[in-house]
Amino acid sequence: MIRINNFKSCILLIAVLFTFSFQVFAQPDSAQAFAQPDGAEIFKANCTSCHIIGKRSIGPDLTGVTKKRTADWLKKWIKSSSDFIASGDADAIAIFEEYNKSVMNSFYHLSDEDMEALLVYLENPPVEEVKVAAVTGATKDEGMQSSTKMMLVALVLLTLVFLLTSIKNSLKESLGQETETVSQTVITQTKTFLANNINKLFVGLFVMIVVLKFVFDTLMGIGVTTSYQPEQPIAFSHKIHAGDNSIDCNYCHSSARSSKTSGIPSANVCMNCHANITSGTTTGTTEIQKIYDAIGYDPDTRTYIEGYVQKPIEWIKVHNLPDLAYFNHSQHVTVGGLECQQCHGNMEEKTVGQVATMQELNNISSNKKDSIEFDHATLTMGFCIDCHRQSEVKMDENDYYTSMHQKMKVKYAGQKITVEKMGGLECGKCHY
Amino acid sequence: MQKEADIRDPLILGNKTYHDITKDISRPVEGKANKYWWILFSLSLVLFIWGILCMAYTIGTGIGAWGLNKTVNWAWDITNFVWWIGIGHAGTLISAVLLLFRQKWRMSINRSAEAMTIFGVAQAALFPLIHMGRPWLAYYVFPIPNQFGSLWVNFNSPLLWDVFAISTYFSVSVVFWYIGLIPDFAMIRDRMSATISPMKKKLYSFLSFGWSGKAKHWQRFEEVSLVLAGLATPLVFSVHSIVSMDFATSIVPGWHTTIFPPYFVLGALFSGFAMVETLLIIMRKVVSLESYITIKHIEYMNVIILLTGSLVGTAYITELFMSWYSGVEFEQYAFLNRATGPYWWAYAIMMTCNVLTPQLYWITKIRTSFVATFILSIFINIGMWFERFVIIVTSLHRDYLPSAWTMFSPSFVDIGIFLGTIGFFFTLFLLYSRTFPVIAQAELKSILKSSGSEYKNKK
Amino acid sequence: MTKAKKYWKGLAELNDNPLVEKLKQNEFVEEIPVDKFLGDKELSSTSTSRRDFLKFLGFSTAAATLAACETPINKVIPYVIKPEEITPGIANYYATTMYDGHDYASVLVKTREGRPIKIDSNKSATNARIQASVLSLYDSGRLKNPMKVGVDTDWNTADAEIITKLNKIQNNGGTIAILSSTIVSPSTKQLIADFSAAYGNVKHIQMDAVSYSGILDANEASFGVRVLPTYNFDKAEVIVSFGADFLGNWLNADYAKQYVAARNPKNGKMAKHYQVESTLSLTGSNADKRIQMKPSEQKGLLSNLFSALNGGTADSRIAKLTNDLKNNTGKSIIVCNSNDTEVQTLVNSINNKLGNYENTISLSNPSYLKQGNDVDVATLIEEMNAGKIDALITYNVNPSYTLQNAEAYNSGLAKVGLTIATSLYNDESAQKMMYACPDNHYLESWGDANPSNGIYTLMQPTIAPLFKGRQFQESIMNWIGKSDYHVYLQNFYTDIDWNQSLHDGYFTKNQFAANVTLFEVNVPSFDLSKSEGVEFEMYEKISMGDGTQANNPWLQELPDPLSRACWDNYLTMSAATAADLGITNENVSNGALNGNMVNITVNAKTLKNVPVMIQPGQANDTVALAVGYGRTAAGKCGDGIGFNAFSLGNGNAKIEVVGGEYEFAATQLHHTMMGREIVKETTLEDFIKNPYSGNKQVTYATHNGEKPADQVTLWDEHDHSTGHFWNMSIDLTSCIGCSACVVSCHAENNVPVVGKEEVRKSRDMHWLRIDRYFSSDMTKELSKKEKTSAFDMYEKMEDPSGDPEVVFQPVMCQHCNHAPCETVCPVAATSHGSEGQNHMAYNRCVGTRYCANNCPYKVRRFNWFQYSDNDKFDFNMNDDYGKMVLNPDVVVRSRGVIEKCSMCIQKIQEIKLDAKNAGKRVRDEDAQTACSSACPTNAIVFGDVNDETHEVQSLKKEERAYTLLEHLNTAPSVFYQTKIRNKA
Amino acid sequence: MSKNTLYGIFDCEQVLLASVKEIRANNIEIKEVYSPFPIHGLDKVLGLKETRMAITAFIYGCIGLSLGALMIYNIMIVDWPQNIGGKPNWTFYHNMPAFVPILFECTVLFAAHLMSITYLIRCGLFPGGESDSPDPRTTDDKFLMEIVVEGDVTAVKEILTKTGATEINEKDV
Repeated sequence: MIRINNFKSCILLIAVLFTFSFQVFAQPDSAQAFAQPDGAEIFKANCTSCHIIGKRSIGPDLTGVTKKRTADWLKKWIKSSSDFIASGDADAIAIFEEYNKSVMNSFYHLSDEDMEALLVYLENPPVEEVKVAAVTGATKDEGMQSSTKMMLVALVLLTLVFLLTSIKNSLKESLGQETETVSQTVITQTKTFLANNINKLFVGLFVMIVVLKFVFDTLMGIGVTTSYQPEQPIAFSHKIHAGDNSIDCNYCHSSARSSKTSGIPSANVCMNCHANITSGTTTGTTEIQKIYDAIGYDPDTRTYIEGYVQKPIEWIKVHNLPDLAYFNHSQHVTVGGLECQQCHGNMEEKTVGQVATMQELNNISSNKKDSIEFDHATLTMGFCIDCHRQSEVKMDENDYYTSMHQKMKVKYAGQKITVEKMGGLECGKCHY
Repeated sequence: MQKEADIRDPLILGNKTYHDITKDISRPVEGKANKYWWILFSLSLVLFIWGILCMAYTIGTGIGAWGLNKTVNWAWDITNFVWWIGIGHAGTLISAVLLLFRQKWRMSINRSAEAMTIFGVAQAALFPLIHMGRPWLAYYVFPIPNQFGSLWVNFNSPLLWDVFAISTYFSVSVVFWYIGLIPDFAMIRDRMSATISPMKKKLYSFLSFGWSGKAKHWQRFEEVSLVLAGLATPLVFSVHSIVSMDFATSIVPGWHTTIFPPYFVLGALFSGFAMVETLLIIMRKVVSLESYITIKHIEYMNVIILLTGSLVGTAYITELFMSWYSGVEFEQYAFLNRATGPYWWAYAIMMTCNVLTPQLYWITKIRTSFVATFILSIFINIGMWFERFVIIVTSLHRDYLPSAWTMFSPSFVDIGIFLGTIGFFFTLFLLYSRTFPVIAQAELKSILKSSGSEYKNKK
Repeated sequence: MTKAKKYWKGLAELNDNPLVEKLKQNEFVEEIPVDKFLGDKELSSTSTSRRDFLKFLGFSTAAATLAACETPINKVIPYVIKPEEITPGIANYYATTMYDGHDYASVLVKTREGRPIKIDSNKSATNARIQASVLSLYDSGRLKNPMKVGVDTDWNTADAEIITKLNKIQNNGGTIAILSSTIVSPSTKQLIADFSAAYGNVKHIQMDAVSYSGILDANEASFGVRVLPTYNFDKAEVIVSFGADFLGNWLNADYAKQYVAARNPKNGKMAKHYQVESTLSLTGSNADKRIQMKPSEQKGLLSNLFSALNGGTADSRIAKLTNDLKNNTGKSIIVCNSNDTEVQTLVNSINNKLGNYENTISLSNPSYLKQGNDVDVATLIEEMNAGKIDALITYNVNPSYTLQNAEAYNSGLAKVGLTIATSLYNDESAQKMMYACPDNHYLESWGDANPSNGIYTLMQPTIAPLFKGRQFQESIMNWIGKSDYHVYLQNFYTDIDWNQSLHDGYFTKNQFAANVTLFEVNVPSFDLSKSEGVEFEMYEKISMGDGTQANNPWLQELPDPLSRACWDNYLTMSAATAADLGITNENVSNGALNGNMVNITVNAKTLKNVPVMIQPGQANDTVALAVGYGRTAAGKCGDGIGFNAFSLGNGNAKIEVVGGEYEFAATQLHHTMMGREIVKETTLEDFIKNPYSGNKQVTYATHNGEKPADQVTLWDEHDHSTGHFWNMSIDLTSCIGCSACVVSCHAENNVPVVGKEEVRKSRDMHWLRIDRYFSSDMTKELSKKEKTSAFDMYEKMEDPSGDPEVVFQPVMCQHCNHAPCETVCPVAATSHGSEGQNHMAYNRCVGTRYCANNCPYKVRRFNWFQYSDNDKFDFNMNDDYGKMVLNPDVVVRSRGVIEKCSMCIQKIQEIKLDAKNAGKRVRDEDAQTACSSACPTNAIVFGDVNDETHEVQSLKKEERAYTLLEHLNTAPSVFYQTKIRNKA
Repeated sequence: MSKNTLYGIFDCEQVLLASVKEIRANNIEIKEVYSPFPIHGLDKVLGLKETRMAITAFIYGCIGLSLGALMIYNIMIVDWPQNIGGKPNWTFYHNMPAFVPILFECTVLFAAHLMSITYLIRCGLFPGGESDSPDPRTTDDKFLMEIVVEGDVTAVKEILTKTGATEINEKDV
């Protein structure tokens, strides 16, 4: 047990002097060809929250919609249904009325190509909705905590001591010598043990090492918030939304693509769906009611309460970025093309928002694909650095890089150009 | 047996026997403190506490509590630091270098000199710590693996060299000191009667590591002392050289000078010996060691002071010459400004105390007088403090761009902290003089027969 | 700007409730309990964590080190309904107009989460005050509520009472007077017309705190139109200014750009600039030749000049000047600061004589920025005292403070039945009036402006009113029973594309312009004489202007470009005069500057214990005092600072030395270059002969021959050839020292204000400072000639000359590629970026200050105390409103760390990211730092030298380019262009 | 057969030295000599082996040097190279001059400390250890010679007295 216990600390201590950072130099995998707008993708990202193909949900069933309406009509509608209705198109108004005046939200950001693709997809939709295969592996509990293990071992040893002494006593009795209690034995034994200086020395050393390791671990533990999952004001389940209903992360965390922050959805975003979905699968109406309380909506009459004093939902922040570090989502999501899972783990399999563990992230397939392996706790600086050291910059897809950094290709010919090589490890890039 | 030229004056007066030595050395430990001791002790304790308050205030509100500004970012803090480090040099020098040179007269002073070293360095080490804007993050200067990826220190920085140099110097000095202390603790242990003072007995037997004075142990003892001396000697030189590099490797005119390392080391010895004298002259009275710390010892030290003092003076002149010879207007102005600028008075004090006063030691009368030596040693200490002040402040306050030129004046906190360290230093030293064998009696006994007055007179 | 930049029109997001509500509820927490430190009190989501002024570096770090284990609870509060156009974390830009009755500019406002945080120029240049005006918006000292005789009331009561009173007055046929600043807004003029239509007997008087009546009246006399001409300095070849500080404050119009355009050495010619003045002004300090005179001599000299131009003999002082003028007819400009109609008439005649009209000076397309009329004001005051005025409504003015005869005005005020002040502050005047109606800051208001003929700019709100304010226009509409100025404004301009114009912030439109010719006026003539004794004149500081923004800490701490002192005004006096009077300035033990005090009496008014600052370049026997100080009701940081020069007025002064020591806070204590090559300088002739003149490269002798400093190095260079390499060029010829960049930097980088006491201890925190050097009478050459010893030489060099040449040099972190500061940091808190910046990681810094010592440019600043949320530093960072101006993308530094110019790395990162998002390369115009974008003369050029197309790349190759202290071979990324004077 | 231990106590190191010579000349094995201070030449006469402390010091020094170099190399060159003031960070060699001071300090640090620790361990000295000196006066002014004699002790006693022991104690084991 001592060995187990010391092993890690020895490694770490020795690391101080011996470490060569063991970087994985995997083959740079071929960057995916620049994708044409994929109808299915767009549909999944934007529509699935209200439309299910083959049956009516919040929005109408879209099977054969392209037959019913002209492409042009549809485009107008998708761009901004409200404007379209305002423009006084009869059909539009009709649908508006039919779905008791719940407005479909506008999709200005969809380019014409996107629309085309989307319509093509709607022309001949897949037979039944395909669920995205959840990324496997990841979150299986890695057995008992080491501490509990140790406790067990200790227990076993104690019982052993007890047994042996009692045996000894019984023997002594049979020999007619005077017996001694367990405690006496233990005391005398330790005394004799410590009588020897060398033993003293080793005990001392051992204690020292244990203390050192403890100190070391605490130091390394500073600011580590792995698997932090506070209780939230609303029992929101990522599993139900992102998982079962496979709503795209960016639908709610909309600014992740454009801004430094991923953004917590405002109540009106929730209402896009929950104007109609008034009761949840697990919690019934209680939790959803909280949204209505915030925004002032009457689920029975399905109307907003006039002059209601709205009060914001006060979520508890899970990913706490210290003030001194600058992180920008769009840099990583849009430019770097990372998937949310690569840093946040498989949220679509979890209910409460939480900080993913290092092991989980290392099992994320796309991390494996990009040959990224973390060896610092999630959301520590080391965690960022690990990735910056390993992940390759996709130079060819972005004219910024091709024009600004073509010289790099020459400079690092044959090597993979990591974020580090572009100065991604410089203090000033994140701290200012 | 060792021989010694008869013309040499005895180093131990008053016909001592081995046993007398034992008695004399252990007297302060066994006996009660006299009133001088109490006066000095309470005085320095008060200073110490005042210093602590000032430090607390600094850490509480910010370095702004000091007189520093955007141009002069170091002043008293680093001045004191270098001053104390300098003082901390004589100790190891005496015990190491003089040991290598087989100077017997070191034996009756090296113990205290080393004590002074250790306490001095302790004071010095305070300043790099508290001069930081965020001392609670001081551990950033050590290469500790961390969750930052790992984030390391900068081995190009002279300040980091300091960190290593000072910690090494401090710890090695402590070891050197302690190795020598073990036999003497043993001596005290063996004199303590377990009945009268059991606690003390326990304490000293703990401290003496169970020393029994076997022949083999003595053999190893001597070898170890010799090797440690061999290691400590270059260490002494390296430490102050490195401290001087804080300045020498910078580009501030007046700092950027290749002469600094030797010049600082000499200065350190200079001030160190002065401080040793100050202390010993007090101590021989306070714990009555007149027959072991004789005027001869003082004279020998004075000679060294005379030497180093003259060398330091030469360094000053060289500096001036080089600045002129360099033809760099910034350098030239820096030194011109030292001598004639707003801080001319500091320069004047430095010159008188460090260059002129030691020259008085050419006169035998002064060289062999306790009173004169005591006064002059104080002068030298002051002078050396001002040397550091001059180097740091007058160089900084007018460097390259006149638009940034300004001046520095200390706040009460600056002064308080300095006094505090003096208090701290003396507190430690006085405690030491009551609880430690203040003279390396084992070594001393080994020379009794060759340099003791009695035996000298016999011949 | 950036792709993220969207100009939003209208108030949509602000009007619709939740934001406004939350603004009120969430942003202004009273006090900050520690457990809330990390509590994000923001309305919008995580984006705001960094911008959150409730948190700062220090605490985060402390939390990390101490708390370690458990994570502090940290709230995220999203909008209930998110406004369409706001994406948390992305800035929106709005074009609007800045006008506060004194300064005017068309500006671009950067807002984050619906909060203005930075002013940039839009088509017209911005000065320091305009840059700082964004902080005045968040001034918690503003008038928050309608007040009746000093007691809070609400709008309904106030309006009701006012209207009834007004009606009563109307029924009794009483007179209503509206006293306002110059009104540049046509629609407002229209409104006032409507108002007078409604209430009959209404007279509207305009006044300017610093009056330009003289010149206006003169133009009326000479041309029949009471307008200001527009000057085209760029067309001039000889510029003669009699005391007019046209680069600083004169007319508050930006002539700097034109001026610099006329003086570009690259064209081989620079307009010769003469300045004839008594007080050293910003303009004077840029002049090629500066002639000192007493104010009383001015008209004499002008008259002499006129006669000389008509064949008379010129006074020796202006002989050369006269010649140049003769040789450049039609290509010169004479301007004068005098407020005396006759003198200005004389100036007109001279300009006319030289044929400058419609060449360099245009009246056919006049400027409307100043319309104040002293005569009207005088009569108003008489009438008030005579009880002829029944109601007085003031707008944008502070007569009780700015009028020389404020007493008369105040006494008159007592005789007026109804007095209403619409004002931003409850200032000296508002306090004396019956109703104080809070006006809206220009960033909260709608409006328009017609600065000069044919040019119109629009004003739009960028944030909902912070307090219960209501803009003046709304108020008077309200009092004539109308409402909604927004609509009124839109209807006022029916013939334009409203949205487009609002988006651009301006539009042009043909306007009737008088086609003027000089009337036959009899040219007044004066004889050359000067009054005996000391003369006093008041002047404007570029920081304080007329004192409207006196409560703005950024401006209070902005050092005066010439005296380099802040938080004060003082009598400037020449060394000689001071010596005569036995007045001294001296540096105390910590270097700080002290000055003696005097009592000064002008026009029978006395100011007691006024400190004297010895100012090189001040004409002998003259003293000057800046206006805008000595406020008594400006707010917590403006009150009781300095003395009110308005109350004195120009004239002969009686000075009585009272001795005593006054403590100045000066950021530069040494005034000469000590013969060092810091600002490299040459004359135009030499430059034309040899472009390298004055820019001799430092070379070192190496074993293979002489080599320039930057090639003598021990190691191979680090490779900066790939990616970006950011550099900055600063042209010392076109830098006029206006300090707009300093304030801009302040705003962009959350630079703390430290207050007078700390500045006095040389602990100012400016990341960017503008060094000012005076020439000295002693030079190395001279001492060689006279064989003076080095001691004497340096001693003499310390004193600036009595008639100095002045140079300005902006110094920020030079971003050395061989940075001395980086090497010495034990914890590697500062290291070098591949893009050439010198990075400073505040959170790694332990504060040994070694870097600051080893920086030859002394640009590193240490946080001696905690400057945010600290009652000892009660400025904007300790104020819940003031904190709203902080830039979310820049950390607020904690105590104990070093900070310095980062080359606006947050801006660079942003434009790079935008380029990446857009998949395009970075565009030149996007690459801007706060200082370069604020510079009115384009002296500061920033960009990527690896980008062949960029201007900065060619500038680096210029013959004039040099790096500061190049002999050190610190290889800075910032380089300067030699200063060139036209000595011909 | 009984074993006796003789303690010959001397007042003067010279006498002791002579006596030691004499006794060893008579092939009597001296178990140990206790003295209050190091006596030069004693180890020779006692025929003690040269101590190897110095050699260990050298080895430790080398270890310190190489560990120091390894640490710096790893930190400055391998793990996280930075452009610090334009100084080279490409190879250890280029940047070496800046590392010399710390390399030196590491050497001394290791040599001094490890050697001292070795010394303590080899001499079995540790905090709170018990002295096994048969007579406390040996740390004061007495020199003690310990001889284990099998059988008859008189002969040995004789020699001791002859060679000037001031006092002889006997203890059987």
